[in-house]
Amino acid sequence: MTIKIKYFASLREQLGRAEDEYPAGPGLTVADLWTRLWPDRPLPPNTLAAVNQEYADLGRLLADGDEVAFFPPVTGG
Amino acid sequence: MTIKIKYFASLREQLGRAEDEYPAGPGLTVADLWTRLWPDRPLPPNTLAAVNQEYADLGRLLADGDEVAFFPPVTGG
Amino acid sequence: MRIELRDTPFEPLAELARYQDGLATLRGRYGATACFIGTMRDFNEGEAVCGMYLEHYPGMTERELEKLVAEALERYGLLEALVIHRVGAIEPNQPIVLVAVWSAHRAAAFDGCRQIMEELKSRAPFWKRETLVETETSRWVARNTPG
Amino acid sequence: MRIELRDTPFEPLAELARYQDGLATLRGRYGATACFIGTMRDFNEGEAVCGMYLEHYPGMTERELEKLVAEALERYGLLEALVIHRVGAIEPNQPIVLVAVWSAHRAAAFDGCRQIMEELKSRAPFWKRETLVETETSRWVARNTPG
Repeated sequence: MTIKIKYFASLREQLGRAEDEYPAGPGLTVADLWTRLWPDRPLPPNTLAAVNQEYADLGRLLADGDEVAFFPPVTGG
Repeated sequence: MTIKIKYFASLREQLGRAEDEYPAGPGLTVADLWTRLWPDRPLPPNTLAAVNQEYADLGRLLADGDEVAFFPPVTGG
Repeated sequence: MRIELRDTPFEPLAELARYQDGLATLRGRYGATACFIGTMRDFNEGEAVCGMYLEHYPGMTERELEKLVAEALERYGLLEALVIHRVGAIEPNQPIVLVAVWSAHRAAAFDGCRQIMEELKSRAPFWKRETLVETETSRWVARNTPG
Repeated sequence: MRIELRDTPFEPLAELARYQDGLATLRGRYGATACFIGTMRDFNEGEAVCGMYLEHYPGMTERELEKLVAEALERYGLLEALVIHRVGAIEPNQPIVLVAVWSAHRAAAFDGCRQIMEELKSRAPFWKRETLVETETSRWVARNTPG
């Protein structure tokens, strides 16, 4: 009954961790999830979020078992 | 003391010849040259002309030794 | 279409030739092949660079690439597409990405190849960390420049 | 830069690999390679085609290609360019033209490669005569479509 969280690249290094878990609950959005996990750290500007490996808005409601990712702007290619 | 003329592709086939020669003379333009060579045949629309292997206007004045070419729109690539 | 991530160096032109050899049913149907190869340079933003590490998001990276390639195939009516992208440690002059598309006519091939690269640059979850020659330190590349 | 006309079939990807291997002084300087390969299809304007003959204007064709490639190199600040174009008898699925360019960044490579193809199509003196399957007759291709 949890949500799995992943961090990538510079954000992962700033946070000092690559993964987290958090209990799922009703009405929890992506933005809420960040605030619960990092109450003293506003989400860095330009941070992107994905839910279940697809880009998602910060207002997206989360469900049990979701995989949420936070990461900086992409720089591939 | 002559001008050398070349024809290419469908124009060459329509005229039934690949090359001509014509005496150089003062004030002779590319358009004049065509009319002297083919008095009964107006220059087909869209025909392109080159002088010394560079594209040229029909009003271009010709000089002794010039190589003139007439050809249809190009279709390479 | 084929999308591949590689964690070791690859030869884009050999890959392209091999993939095209397999397109037997398309023989005579495609008149245009457009391809793009991105190669690691030994400088970036005015500084000498001696190495790079490409991080990605296993699972999402492949899905996002598949989506963006499918969009280009659909939009431009392309016949086929191949994308290969490196992950892991990369050295200067090594290929980073290959995009190749096949179509009947050239406009679709040019447009489709470019759209795939632009979408890949802006959407596919890859992150470059480059090592500078002078300081022997590494830095994350902040963002891709628009094409 | 290199411009070549060939009167026998050629392998674009092998040519490209060979040419790039020779660009030793550019190693690490180019981040982008864009290429285009035009291949003979087995249909055109709705009709099955079984062969083609490509006529050209020896001398002027090379000069015009050199001019239009030099213009693209200058305009987009390209590092290198390679153009190979067939002349003579061509069969379906054989390559007609290869254009490849190298540059530091991708926008210049895409733009430069495309400009070379568009200028080649509109200016370089080549003429295609194609043989139709049904009637076994041949016809001159009237004009190139805009890209």
